[in-house]
Amino acid sequence: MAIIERPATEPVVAPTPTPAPIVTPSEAFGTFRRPVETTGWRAWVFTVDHKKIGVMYGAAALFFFVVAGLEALLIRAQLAGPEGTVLSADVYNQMFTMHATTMIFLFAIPMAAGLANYLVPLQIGARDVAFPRINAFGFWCFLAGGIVLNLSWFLGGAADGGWFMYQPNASVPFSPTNGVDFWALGLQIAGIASLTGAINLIVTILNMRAPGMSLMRMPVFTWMILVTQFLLVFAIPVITVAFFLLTFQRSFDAAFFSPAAGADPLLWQHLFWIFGHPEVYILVLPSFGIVSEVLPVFSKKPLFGYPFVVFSGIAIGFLGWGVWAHHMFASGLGPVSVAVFATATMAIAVPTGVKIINWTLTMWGGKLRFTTAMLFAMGLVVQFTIGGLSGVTHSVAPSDTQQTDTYYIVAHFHYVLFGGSVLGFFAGFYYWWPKVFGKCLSERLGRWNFWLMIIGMNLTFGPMHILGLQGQPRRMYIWTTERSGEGFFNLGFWNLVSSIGAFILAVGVLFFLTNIVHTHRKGAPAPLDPWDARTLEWITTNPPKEHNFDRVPTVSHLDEFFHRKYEDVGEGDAHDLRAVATAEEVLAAEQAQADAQIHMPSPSYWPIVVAATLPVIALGIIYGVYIVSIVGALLMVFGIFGWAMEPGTAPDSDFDPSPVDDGGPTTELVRSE
Amino acid sequence: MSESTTLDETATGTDATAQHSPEPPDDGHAHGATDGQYIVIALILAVITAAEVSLSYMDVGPIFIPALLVMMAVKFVIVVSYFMHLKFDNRIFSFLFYSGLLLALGVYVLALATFEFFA
Amino acid sequence: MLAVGAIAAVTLTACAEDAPQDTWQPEGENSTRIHNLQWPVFAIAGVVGLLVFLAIVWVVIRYRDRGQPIPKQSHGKPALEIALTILPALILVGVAVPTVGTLMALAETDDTECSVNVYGQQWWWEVEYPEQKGCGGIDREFVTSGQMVIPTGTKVLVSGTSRDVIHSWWIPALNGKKDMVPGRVHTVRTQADEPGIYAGQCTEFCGLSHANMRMEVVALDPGDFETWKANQLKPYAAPEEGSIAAEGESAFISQCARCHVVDGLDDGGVNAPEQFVYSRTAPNLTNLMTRNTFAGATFDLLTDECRERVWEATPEEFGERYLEGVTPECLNEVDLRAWIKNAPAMKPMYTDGTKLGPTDGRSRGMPALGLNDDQADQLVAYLLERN
Amino acid sequence: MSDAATLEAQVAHDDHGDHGGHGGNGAGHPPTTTGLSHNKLGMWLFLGSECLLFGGLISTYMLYRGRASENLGPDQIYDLPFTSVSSFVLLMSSLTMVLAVSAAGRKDVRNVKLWLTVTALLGATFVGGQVYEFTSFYREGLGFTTSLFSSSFYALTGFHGVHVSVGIIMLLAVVGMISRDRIPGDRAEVVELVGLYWHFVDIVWIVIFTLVYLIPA
Amino acid sequence: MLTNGSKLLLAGTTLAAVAAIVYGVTQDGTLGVVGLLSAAIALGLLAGIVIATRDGNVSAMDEAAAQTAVATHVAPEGNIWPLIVAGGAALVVLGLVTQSAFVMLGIGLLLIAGLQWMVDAWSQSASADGTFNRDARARFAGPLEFPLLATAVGGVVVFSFSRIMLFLSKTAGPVGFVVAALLILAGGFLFASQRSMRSTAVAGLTAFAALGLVAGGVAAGLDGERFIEEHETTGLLGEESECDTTDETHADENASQTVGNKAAIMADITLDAEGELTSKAPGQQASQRIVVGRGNPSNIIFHNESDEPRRITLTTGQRPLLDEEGEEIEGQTTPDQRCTALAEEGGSQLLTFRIDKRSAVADEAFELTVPGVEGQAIEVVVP
Repeated sequence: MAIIERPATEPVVAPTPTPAPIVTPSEAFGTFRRPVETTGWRAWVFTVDHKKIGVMYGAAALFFFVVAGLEALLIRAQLAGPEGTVLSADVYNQMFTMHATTMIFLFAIPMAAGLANYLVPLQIGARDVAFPRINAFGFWCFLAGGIVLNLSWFLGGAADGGWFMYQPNASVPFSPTNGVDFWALGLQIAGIASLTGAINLIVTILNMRAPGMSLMRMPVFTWMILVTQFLLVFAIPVITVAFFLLTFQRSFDAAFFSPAAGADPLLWQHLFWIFGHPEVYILVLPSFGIVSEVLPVFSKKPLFGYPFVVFSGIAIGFLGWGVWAHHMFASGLGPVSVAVFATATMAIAVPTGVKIINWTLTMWGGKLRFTTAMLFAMGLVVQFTIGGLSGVTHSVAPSDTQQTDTYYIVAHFHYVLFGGSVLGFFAGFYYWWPKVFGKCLSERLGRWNFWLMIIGMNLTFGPMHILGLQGQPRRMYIWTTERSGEGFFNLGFWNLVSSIGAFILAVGVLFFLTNIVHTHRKGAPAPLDPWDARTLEWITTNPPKEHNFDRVPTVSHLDEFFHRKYEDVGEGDAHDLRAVATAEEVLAAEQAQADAQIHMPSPSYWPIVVAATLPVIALGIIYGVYIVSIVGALLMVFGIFGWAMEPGTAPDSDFDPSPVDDGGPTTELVRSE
Repeated sequence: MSESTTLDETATGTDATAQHSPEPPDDGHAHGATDGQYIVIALILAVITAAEVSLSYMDVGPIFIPALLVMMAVKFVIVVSYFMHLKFDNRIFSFLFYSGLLLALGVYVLALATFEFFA
Repeated sequence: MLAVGAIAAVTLTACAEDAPQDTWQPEGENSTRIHNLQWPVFAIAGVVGLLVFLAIVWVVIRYRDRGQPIPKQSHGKPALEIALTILPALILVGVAVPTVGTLMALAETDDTECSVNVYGQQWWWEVEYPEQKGCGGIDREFVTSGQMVIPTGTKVLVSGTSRDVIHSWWIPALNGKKDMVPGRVHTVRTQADEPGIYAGQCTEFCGLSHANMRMEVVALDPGDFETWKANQLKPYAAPEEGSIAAEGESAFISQCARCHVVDGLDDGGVNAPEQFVYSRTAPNLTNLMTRNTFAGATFDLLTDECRERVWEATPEEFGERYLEGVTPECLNEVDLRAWIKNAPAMKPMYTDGTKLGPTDGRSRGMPALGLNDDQADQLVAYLLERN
Repeated sequence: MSDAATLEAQVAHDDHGDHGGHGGNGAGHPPTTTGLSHNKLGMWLFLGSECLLFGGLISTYMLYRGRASENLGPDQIYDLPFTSVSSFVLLMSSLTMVLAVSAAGRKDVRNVKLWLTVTALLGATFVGGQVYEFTSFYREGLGFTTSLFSSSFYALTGFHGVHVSVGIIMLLAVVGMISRDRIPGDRAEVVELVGLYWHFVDIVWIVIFTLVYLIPA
Repeated sequence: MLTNGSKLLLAGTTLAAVAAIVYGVTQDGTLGVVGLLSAAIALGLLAGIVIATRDGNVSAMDEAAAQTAVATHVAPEGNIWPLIVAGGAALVVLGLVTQSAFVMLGIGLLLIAGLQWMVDAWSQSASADGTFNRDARARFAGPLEFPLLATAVGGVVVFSFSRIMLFLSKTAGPVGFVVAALLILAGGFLFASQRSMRSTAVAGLTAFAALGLVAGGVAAGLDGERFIEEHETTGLLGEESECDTTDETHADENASQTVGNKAAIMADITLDAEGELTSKAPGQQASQRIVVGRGNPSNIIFHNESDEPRRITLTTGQRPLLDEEGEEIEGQTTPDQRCTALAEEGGSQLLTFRIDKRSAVADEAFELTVPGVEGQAIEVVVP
């Protein structure tokens, strides 16, 4: 400290300090100033732009898809032959638990969130989501949850109780490692990501639509995302209660699920499946939305029965809440409850049927172009039908007591999940890749990818129907020749076929990864409207500008973009569609009336700070060092209040005055002078 | 979750983020009750609570639990409609809150029914 | 065409004589009732699947882009939509009515003619015949494990629970599965038409050796059942002096009696499984050699040929062959000795002393006793006499 | 009480949703499709989802209320007069909260700060009452792990207590931020949102009070 | 703000802290942890100082830097934090001598004051312009100050109010509660209506009330709570083998007569008007004998239809008698019993038990008896 000596005697008139130059934020705050860069790693870590967050969600989800895929290959390698020795019993139990948990919580939900984050604002003509910083917080929470979940591999073994972690097998005496604690708290943190994402997207869809876009003029993908988010917003709190009770049981030895204290293990099953069943509709509805966007574009026909598809989506979402106990037909519910839930489960097959019929009728009479995206979409329609029908066979409760917990159920949900949401996601990748990255994925590699995946999928999961009906239970780390039989339908042959199929599937996915690398290195820039699309997100450049639309378009029709490109000039019922404008002209017309000032939300580091404190709290609880949790909670409160006191759009005082000398481009954000 | 079509509204904003648009009249504060009425509502709530507690000391036979539940529901609706302004606000707020509430009620009552809780 | 293959495979399983746990080979009244409901639903599903698949193939061929003008932008025909919604709904109502009927019938418990209790614990099943007037009258309850013997043609009510985690009792040939949840008692109607062995397996994930927790139901004619029952209740026959079996008996008391029980053997009050095993019980070995499997019905007491003779026996000769039990020539010495000397090596269990903190020192499964060869010989000899 | 502290730590992170919600977009929201502010829509949706959370805890309690070991059940332990007074206090805090919100509507800063402080004080006395109740139950032998009844009772009322404490911190922090003018967004809306949260926590207590304390086991 | 020196030291701090955690988790030697933690704290302090003084490198040679170096421009304003740090240190020492609570309080003060001092020092030298400095300070101190202040105020009220409640008797508690609430409400309405009351008067009154509350709380806290009697439970009856008494014991006070629904009820045992004890299991006829699975928690419900309050007792052989300190007294055994509270006429009670020993092996049969009703027993068989 520079101590200034004051002479003792006469009062010294402080010399008027020469006005020091105003200090720029980076000098005053250094690393803690508000981030404003738009390039480099800071642009990604502190971004609040829905497009950057969408791409980060997609990349992280794809990484976890590959991780879970490898886990699946290890499982199939262990079961390829009798008395398999690839994995020991304990490691096998961890492998299938983490395969299922990673696929559902760290691939399917975040991938749907990524696509939704990227596309919903573009499809409804908004410049960003309603709460941009919560959107960033959601992504970092998902990543923190994924890391905590997978940290268990290195700290004593992962969770080994199956993805629905039935009690009391998941309580401490039967699963002594910390795996289940990491599982519960990791998914708790990832659950926060889904809850905040859901609130964010619902408010965005309800409140930030372009002028003229009524709810019945919204694209179907946005409709399915809206239903999915409503399911999420009401399902996540139920699993949050279940995880809290599980953590209290494991870390603070409460007795919620231990039968010795008189508890009822079925309480966990109810709480889990009240979340679990809406969860599986959360996994598949986004892909229904994607297919409902892709099929019309490549059939050159609007979606057949738009209101029916929308209301059947809502019906699935609504009925999804009344069927959860069909997972528990053999768990000992009374006959009356089983009857109620069996009929409700059958009722849910009707709206699903409506969707399949409408997709087929959309293609009927169309002008089908079989690009890879179209192939994947049609693949979904076929494979999901098989999965849906095998689902109906065990909605019949008595025959479900023969099929539940066998490989027949494994076959069902893989046809529905892989055939449903994964094929849907891949259709989405191929369809929207030019919009997101500006280049089309190669169609040649795409075809290899599609056919290998379809063949691999049917070879892997088709035989599982047979294995299930031959009585092979789920989650068996080993099968022996004694119980496999010799006839045509013996377990030995079909287990081997299934394992080979799994590796073909893996090669198919490998083709997709090479396609990505190939496109980024040598792909030609995509045309503005490669597929002659129909919806609003295509009235932007590829990839869209930071603020999406220069002028928020006014919507007057469903499939607005198509209506701006084509006019029906035929008289009476004769129809004659004539192209009146190319995509470039439509875009130019919009850009001509660009807004002068556009205020975009500024990046902020508070979301990542608050998200980073959650794993600290979780580790403190798991290892019983509560001081660490308290410090983590203190930091979280600090982060939350720092966030609350930070204005959404940064005032000018946060920007360094543009240095005159280097003349570099000022921040790309248009700053109001 | 069925979105009633009446939700789509007269979107007037010509420009999503027009500069310095006049502050739209915030709907919450235009009307609602005056302070005096709030105090009266609070007294009503206090009276109902007192009634509930005294009822639990008296032995009124089988109607005891239904009466308690009715009084609870009345207090609940009073606070939600008046103190939380739901009665005077846009119908979307009521839709969002009551869909969550009724869903919770339905799902958990059905779950407890499978435990033969009400038998 | 692959999708068609998958659907065809699903329907073709109806006529396969294959894995012992085949769910399409009903052998009892209950499983037949389920089967009569199950295969029509599969047929309907197959037909609907085929229709949708053919529609897609037709669309791919007929409406391929051959340069035709942009098709009519039809937004849908509501009439067709409603029809194609009501049709599946009707089909489903048609499926729902018999479902509820079968469901209620399978939940009946008051026409029980014989009741057997079952306890699941980590990685083996205990079968207990309580004292009752049913099953031809049982005047003293007795306990066995792994194989449940029932008279043919009788309505047996299996009521079971679990002593640790959730297991599931499932004999595909006789009825659907029912989870055995600790703290609750659940019932399963079981009835076999013909004598034979009906295989089953625990089908609710229950930890390390979920795959090795099997059980079998043996159905005998009422006459054979009476002889089997009488044999179970016969008093304890101590091995005569000086024989290896007598040394086996003392070895049994010193090594095995801490957890296992042989009715009638005076073990000097040593038996206290609740201090050594977390599920607080161990299999009752009184008539071990009348069963032909051990260790959660995962390993065979019979050599392969003897086992073949019993499994392949025709219904008429099955009863007599099963009642022979395990003769010294037919004993599968290799597995039994390996199990006695080091059980965890053959079946993954939680018996490593260092890691038993959470269950306060009690193992889940049989620990490795580290016996030498002659102790093993003595025990094998002694167990051979438990028939 | 150490459980309450860690409970607070865990639940606090669960509540980030609404604080973050305040940080929404700028002063006086730009014109939206429904004409309503994003923050308020987000808050009502958040309250809708919280119904599911408390519904789960309440149904767990209702299932396990009868399973008290060794005859230390609800009838022996509940002190009805005290709990009815604490319900009365929470109701009055809802009144003072509404007065604060209407004062904020009138831009009367002095009364806003006053009524927010009074609400926080009433909330603090309610939580003080809860802490007293937990201590006396603990002294009477009802630990967190004594029986299923006690675990589910402490979980439910503990969760609610933590939500009230988080509410008190928000109220007092808003008073501080108003006096130092640190609130970036529209001040009346911030007070209204805190009010919505506070009223929600109060109506959850109305349900808990009737189902847990008044209906006999 | 984060100059190179401070980055180096900050990295050192985090490295030492992480090493301490990893060492603590992997090995269990405390020496290593203590060493690494102290290194972390030391490096942390150094980092703080270096940040505050911005590496102190206003070198003489760099004339321009000396001119613009802000520290030379603005004389640091006076602030209170050094005083509080000194107070905190004194409190810690005092606490070591007297109660440990003061040590905690002292450490708390040290931490808060140290942090505030650092932020003040940093913000005052952030730039020459005063308002910018205050804004800079608010940007970092604000998010912690507001919540911590709020928690402190709320915490004080909660703590002192709960101590007062614990001090008052069970009947005076609610009265005190109502009075406190009405006082607060009245104060609120008074201040709200008297717009002319200057804010200092309001602040004065609230301060006075707060002081009164804290004084009451500390007083009540110090001389201890009222005697809250541990609730005697039926489990204790079994341990002190009082299960055979027919008269009312402490555990039988207002024993709840309604029986909660337990998942699996093994049997209903009824003592009818004539003193007949029969057991009825679901699906079987009434008998004098029940079969209980070994080592499996089971529940039975005892219905008392006789005309006197009765309890049911389960006797499962003998157990060694324990003296006061819990050591076994050689040779003496006492019946190993569990029992329910007294069920009044028409009432019912629930008994949960688990038997690990086989009944055939035990020296005397296990049975369910009702104290005071001779000759009636239900035999309990455990296979």
